Amino acid sequence: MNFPILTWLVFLPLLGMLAVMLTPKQNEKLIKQIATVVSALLFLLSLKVLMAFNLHDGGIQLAEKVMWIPQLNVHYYLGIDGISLPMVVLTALLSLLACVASYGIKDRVKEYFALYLLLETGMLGTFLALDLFLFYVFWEVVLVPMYFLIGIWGGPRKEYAAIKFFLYTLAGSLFMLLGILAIYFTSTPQTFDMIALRQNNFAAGFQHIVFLALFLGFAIKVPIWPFHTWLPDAHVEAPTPISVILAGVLLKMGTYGFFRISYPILPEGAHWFAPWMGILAAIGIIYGGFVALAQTDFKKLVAYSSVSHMGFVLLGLASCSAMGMNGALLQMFSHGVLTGALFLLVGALYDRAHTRDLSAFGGLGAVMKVYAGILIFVSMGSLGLPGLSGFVAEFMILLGTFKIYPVITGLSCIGILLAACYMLYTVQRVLLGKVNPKWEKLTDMTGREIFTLAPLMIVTLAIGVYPILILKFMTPAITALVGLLS
Amino acid sequence: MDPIASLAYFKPELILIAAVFVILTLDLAGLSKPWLGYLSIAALIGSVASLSGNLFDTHWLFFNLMIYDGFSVLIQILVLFMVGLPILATIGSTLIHERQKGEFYVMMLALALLLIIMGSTTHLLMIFLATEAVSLSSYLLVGSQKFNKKASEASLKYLLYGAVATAVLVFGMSLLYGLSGTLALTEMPIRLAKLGPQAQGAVLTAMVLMLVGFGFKISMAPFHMWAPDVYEGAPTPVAGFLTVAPKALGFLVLFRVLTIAFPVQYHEWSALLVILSMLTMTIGNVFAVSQNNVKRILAYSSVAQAGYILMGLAASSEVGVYAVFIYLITYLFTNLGAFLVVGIVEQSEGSNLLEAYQGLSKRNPFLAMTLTIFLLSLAGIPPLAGFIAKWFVFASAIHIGFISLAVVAAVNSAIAGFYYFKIVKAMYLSPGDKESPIRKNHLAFTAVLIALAGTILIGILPSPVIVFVQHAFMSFRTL
Amino acid sequence: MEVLTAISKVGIYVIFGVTLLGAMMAVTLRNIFHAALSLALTLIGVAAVFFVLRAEFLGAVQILLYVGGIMILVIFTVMLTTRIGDRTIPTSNHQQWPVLIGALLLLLYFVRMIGKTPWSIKSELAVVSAVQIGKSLVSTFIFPFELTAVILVAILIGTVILAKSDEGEEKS
Amino acid sequence: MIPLHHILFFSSTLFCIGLFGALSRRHVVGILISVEIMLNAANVNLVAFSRWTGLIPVNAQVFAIFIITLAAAAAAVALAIVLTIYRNRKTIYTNEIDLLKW
Amino acid sequence: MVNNASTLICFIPFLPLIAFAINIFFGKQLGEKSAWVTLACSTCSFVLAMLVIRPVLSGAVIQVNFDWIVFGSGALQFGFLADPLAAIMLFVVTCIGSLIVLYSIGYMHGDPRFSRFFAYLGLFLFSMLGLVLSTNLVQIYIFWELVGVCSYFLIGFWFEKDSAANAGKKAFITNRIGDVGFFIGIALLFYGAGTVNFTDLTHEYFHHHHQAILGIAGLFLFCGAIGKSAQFPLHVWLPDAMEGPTPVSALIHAATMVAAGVYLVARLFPLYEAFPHSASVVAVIGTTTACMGAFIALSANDIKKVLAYSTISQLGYMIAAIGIGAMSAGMFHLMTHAFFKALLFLGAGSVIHGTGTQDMREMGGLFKAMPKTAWTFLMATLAISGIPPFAGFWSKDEILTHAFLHHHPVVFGLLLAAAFLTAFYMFRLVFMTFFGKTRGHFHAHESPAVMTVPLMILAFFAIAAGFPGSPFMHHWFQAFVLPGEAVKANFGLMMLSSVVALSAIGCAYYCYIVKPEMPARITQAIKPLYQASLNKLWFDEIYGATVVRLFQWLAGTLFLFDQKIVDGAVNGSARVGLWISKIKNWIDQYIVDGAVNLVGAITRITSSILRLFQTGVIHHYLLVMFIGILMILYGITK
Repeated sequence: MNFPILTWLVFLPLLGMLAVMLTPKQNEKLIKQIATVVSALLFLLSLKVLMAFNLHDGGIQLAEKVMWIPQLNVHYYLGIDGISLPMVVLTALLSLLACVASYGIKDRVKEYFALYLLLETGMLGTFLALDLFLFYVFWEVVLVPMYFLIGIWGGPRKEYAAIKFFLYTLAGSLFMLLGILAIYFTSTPQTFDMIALRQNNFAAGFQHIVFLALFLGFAIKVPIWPFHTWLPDAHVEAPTPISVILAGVLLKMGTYGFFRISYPILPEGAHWFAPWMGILAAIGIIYGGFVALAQTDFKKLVAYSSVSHMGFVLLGLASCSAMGMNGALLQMFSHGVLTGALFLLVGALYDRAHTRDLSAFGGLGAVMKVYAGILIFVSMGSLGLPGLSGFVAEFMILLGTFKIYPVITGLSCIGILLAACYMLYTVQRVLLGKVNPKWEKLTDMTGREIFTLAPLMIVTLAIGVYPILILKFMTPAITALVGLLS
Repeated sequence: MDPIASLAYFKPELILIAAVFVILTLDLAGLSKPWLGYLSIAALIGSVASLSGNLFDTHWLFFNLMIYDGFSVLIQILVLFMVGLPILATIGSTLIHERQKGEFYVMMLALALLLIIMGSTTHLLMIFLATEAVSLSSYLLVGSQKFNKKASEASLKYLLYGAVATAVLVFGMSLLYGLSGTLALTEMPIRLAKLGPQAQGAVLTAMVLMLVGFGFKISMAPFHMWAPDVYEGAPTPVAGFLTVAPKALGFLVLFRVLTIAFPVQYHEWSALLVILSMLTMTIGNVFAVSQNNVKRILAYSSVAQAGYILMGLAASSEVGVYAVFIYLITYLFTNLGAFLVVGIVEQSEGSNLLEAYQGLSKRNPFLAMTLTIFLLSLAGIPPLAGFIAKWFVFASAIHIGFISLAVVAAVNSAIAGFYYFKIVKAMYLSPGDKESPIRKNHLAFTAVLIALAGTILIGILPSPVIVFVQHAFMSFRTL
Repeated sequence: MEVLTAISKVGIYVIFGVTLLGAMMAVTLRNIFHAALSLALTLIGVAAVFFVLRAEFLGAVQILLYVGGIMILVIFTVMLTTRIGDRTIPTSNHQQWPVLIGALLLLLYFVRMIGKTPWSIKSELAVVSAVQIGKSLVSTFIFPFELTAVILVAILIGTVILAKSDEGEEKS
Repeated sequence: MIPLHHILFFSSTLFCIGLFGALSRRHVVGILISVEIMLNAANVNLVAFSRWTGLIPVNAQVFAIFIITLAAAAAAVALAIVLTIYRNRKTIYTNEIDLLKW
Repeated sequence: MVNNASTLICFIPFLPLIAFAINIFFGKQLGEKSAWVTLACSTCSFVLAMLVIRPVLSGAVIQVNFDWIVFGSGALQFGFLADPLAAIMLFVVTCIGSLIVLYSIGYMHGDPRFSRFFAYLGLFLFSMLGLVLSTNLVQIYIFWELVGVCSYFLIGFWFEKDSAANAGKKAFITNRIGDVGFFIGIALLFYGAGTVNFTDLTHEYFHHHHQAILGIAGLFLFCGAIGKSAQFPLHVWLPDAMEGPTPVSALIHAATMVAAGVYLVARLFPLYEAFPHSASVVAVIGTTTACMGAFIALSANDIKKVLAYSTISQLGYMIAAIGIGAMSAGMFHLMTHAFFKALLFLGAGSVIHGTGTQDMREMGGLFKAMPKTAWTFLMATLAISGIPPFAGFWSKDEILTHAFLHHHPVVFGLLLAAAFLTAFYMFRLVFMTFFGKTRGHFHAHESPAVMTVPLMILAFFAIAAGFPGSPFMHHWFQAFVLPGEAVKANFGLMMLSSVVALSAIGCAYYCYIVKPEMPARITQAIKPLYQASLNKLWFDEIYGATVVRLFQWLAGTLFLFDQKIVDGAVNGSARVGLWISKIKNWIDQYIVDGAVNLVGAITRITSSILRLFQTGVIHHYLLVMFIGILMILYGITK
């Protein structure tokens, strides 16, 4: 291995952070440039990984394994497979776009971008780590910058939202830690190596308990109903780029945990708990949809829609079938792209009107034509319009799950209906109707904003039209995973 | 080994003894106070530097009154930081009155010596002597700022609580002597075993009474009540010292007493410590939540931390022992670092209330950042030292099957996150009234930096520390 | 001889009684000065017990150090901080009754524990002479003996810091 | 000679009295007095045990001497601290010394 | 030829998509020229469609496929399939589509979002063609949704009007309700039959795999058709959809998209044939809708609403036809209906264009002012009324014949009644609009040629489209759609239906020309019925009061639940904390403000209380120690 590309992927932002910290506080332009260049490089690196990826291999690729703490048998072990690859690309893409979207940050620029880059390291590390210890480290590393990013640059109730986010996730991850330790001590030989751990056939009872412990950690992150209450607060209060990252990447860490740890290592536990996950998923889908319908705050609406959409991921996971899990993984990607775009749109509107109250808007379709077009496009993606990525994912999930849980799936279909209701209702309240004279002067999207949104739209459309583009990366890994499960 | 031969292994202590008297003399001779401080640090470094040979050989010194094993070496190294960092931070500080600094350094050096001795003995007499001496010196240090009402009150409370606890300890020791007929811990298991099961009650009674004394030292619930008041009232460098040094040594002694003298009673004391551990961490955390004085928050937090360390002691497996000492090492840097920052802020603001920390991130980003890192480490966030420590204590509990203990600890850690972040919130999120930057105090900053380096380095590369503790444990096991 | 033994036995219990009485007075008397004096009685009683137990050297130390040293310090403290004739202020707090019950329970526990335990009593009761103590202090226990010097110095310094009145210091 | 038990009963009683005093006094010196009683109980124990059960009887007595010595040192320290508190607060009643709480 | 066609077939849907792309991105630059882009593309599609249809006419089936989704072991394919059914639809869609694009140039002239309109039309044509050419259910579902969203855009095209915006939303969501069922049906079929390809779902297949689950799947699949084809009880969106521009109503909500439901049912005809119970449900729904639509249309005064209910009614006809097994007749009616209904709408559009109103009560006597419109409109009306030899007669008669011959007397009776009503209300419309005196205040004028030319072309089809299925051509159409189906003309029934239609026209003539005061008298006489018709059987009100209310209530309640219960274990426990301290500030500071979650609040309160144990009094501390000792001793020696 000549070029440790994954290591660069993880630690390049950290280098960027150091560079930012060494830059004088006044030189905001340079700071932004550094952050952007680093994020862009990161994206290029992720594309390089994409190129280097072997499509026919369902296992780990590009692995980098070095002993880190020999006493604990902890390795610095990075690797990528079809499950993490989409997440890495998504993370890199959203990081770049959110970084550009962060130019609007006026206050404490240096700290912002330093923390932002640290966040990138944490996220990429989480998706690339193949050692449970390392995974936990990165998992927690994400928390801290996120706390600050919400807490310092957030909205009026930022402190509440930030600490709520932090404590919720911390509590969950501590149980995850217990689960990880239990796995370690029960495995033979004792190891944190996620891949090696798959060979261990743990006792059923043990798997159940540990699965629950891990579930708690992941469920809070996803968030699965009823652990979701941190999400609306955090989303609403966070600044726009951070909402994008939060919804686009952080939520995926939870479901990724199922894919990477819970399912392959504890297949018995997964089978045991899957029906309950299905039920929770259905509740989350319907519940999130209904609550979203009742919102008058644009951002909160998007936040609750995330609860609903992430419910689909969980549903796909619960199916334990190739199609459902493929769909779940695709939904993770698709939701990341679409919700990211939605938050960017909310942010664009908020920057102009300084309110997110849906009832205050109306008729913007005539004022901001480009905005209207993009919002409609993204809303359509979010409500699962065929031809856009959301549909493919939800379709695969529902189709994959239907055979196993017909009733749950049937109920979950109501979620699709609700998505149409709340998204269209939103579009109507924002874009349609008569123009409120207050907003007649609003300017349309700037070039920068279009730049941040265009890639997301392209990706959504490309996947929606031709899903094999991305499915071909995922399928071998998912097939392997399903093989482990059965 | 007889005294003369022992001296070869006694160089660090000798250096410290010499330093005590030299500095005392120089102080009387009127040498400027900063120089006394530098000298003290030099003496500490010298004492560690004089460690030589194979550090992990076990020797008995002074007619078996002293033991020289891996743990005592560990303590000797730790003492450098436990004592050195507060001294370094004090040199330029006004928290200790300038006129008293000479005596302060002497006291600290004497304490360094006593701490080392406390950590290098398995003889009841020596344990008592060192423990009591450390206590007495601590009372005096706490009260050394005599015109500070809070300090003198803290000192009095410490004294009274300590006196009662010591009396109970001594009574327990006397019972233990009566049962075993010996003062050497190493001889006890055999002697106690001879008494038969009838004596079990008495043995346990003696053990419990001794536990009270050590529990006081390590601020274990329900013997922790003094701790918050004393830590809050004590001059900040002293408070920092107190939260780490006597506690660390208390744990070492407790560990030695329990494992050497009472291996047979493992089930009893293990079960007891599990409960007390839960109690301690819960009390510490729950009480800390509603505080708004940073020093007091940290005080309760250090009670809670004692609870976590007790987890490792309760398990007392190999992992458990590692957990205890790795926790102590990381905790030393982290908690001391936090107190040092608090000291710097206190010196500048004259207050320890959360309000004084508002807007600190703007007034002094470095301080805010370091304190945040210390707090994160205390909360157990990777990749900081505190995480490694927490990892080990959790591991020890899980490993031995104390699931409920692990769960309680997990819940507690989440609670702890709340109050640690109260401080972080004040520093970063709340707008401060004042804009003026905090005055720079380079020596104190250096001390903070050292603690910071320890906190981060151990977090990222814990291997050397783990290896050291492993070796220490091996040498201890060959006893 | 038997009578003598009997008398000496009775004497021992008398000493016990007096000592305990003194102790009780020391912890209950309202006037703290009287309490201090009762403590002296207790300490002397304990010294007497030491003598009875053939630990003459320790008894002497007890009288010298305790009665002569510590008592003085205590009385000193009392006099410096309290007006001696002051009887009006209660010196006990409100928790004395629960504590009394607790203490009795503890005593009960101790008594049962002591009674139950098979103490490994030596066939021949030991007698320790002053010479033995002296020898062991400079041989086996030379280290703590020396160490005590350092301890005392340190404590002395600390005490001096506290005790010496610096008029120049401003109140902080 | 009387049996060991009786001396132990005596010392235990002494200890409990001391403990009672330490907990029921509000006068600082009262507490210190009680602590001295407790220490004496321990010393009585040590001496008794050195006579009845100790392997090397002299050790216990040496231990007792160190206890007495340190008790003396403690008394000195206590004096200094009590004086300080008295100077600062004009009181030595424990229930009035509660600046540090909650 | 076939190979050639399989290449060409791929271009058919994508040409309009190109038009869409051009108009979306360069619409501003193109201005009104953008219409010609769409027109060019759709005409090209029409030409290509003709080229593709030719081999199909000679019995070939053209199919192209490629992988779309892969999962585990399997894959889902996409592609284009041109068989007789698709060919008919292809013809209808491209032909009418092109004509309507042409018409729209005149109709939309001067609209501020002119180019956007044609972009949407392009997108719609793409989606509709994709739907028509789908090879499997999943693909049809996808395009099904896409046409739905196009319909949404076009209904809400004038989104400044709240009614338009609401109508668009209503259409989409109502359709989604059906689509959920559709989806479940697909899933059931997928697992029941293991395939969703139309070429696999043949009569023989269902003959061999006769599982009950497939019948249920058929019912669920029908849900989709109910939504899309505005069948009872999901028909409520279609009348509202008339808020859109009239060409849109003609193209989407009359001729093509709404027929997609019929097309779907026709596609799945083998399934329904194999499961008579499912088929009878289809028939019942269709018949009900046919009667209901006709009944409501009687009293509507908005010219487009009349046509909308008429569409509902006619779609019910088609569905009912397939339900009773007359698939080819249903498709036949679909085709003829597409032409004459498009013509009706365009004519109505022309009228609206000329008069500026949609209310028939304000019209009257337009025959002279708009002769071309009136004549073509009359042709279409005759066609829909079932007057021979117009197109509608043949197709409608075909359905009635089948119902009669295959012993569905109830269906036959009801459909016949519906036919009567249809003729009645259509002529009511004609008489009110084009005859009598002008009631409104406007200066009517004939529409430009760009609008009337399509009318004329469509009028031609309205007359001629029935012949392929008529006895004159030996029922060629039916044989094309469903080879081997024996169709016999029944002249008695033809007479009957003609008489019924003519008598209905007579009634209308009597009521609206001879005695204009008659309708008022009649409505007085049958007031409840009239009210029912006027209020559209109160469907909107009932849904508003039940489904919508329920949803709103659920949304509101769940949100409250989320705030107050799930999250607000916080606030709840804060309230519990109230009694602990009466001081409000204290609560605010320590509980409401600081409480983070349930644990947080409880911890905080506990902490606030427990901290009081730290009294600062040393003898209390010692007491705790003492109690601790006692308890430990008790515990450890127990």
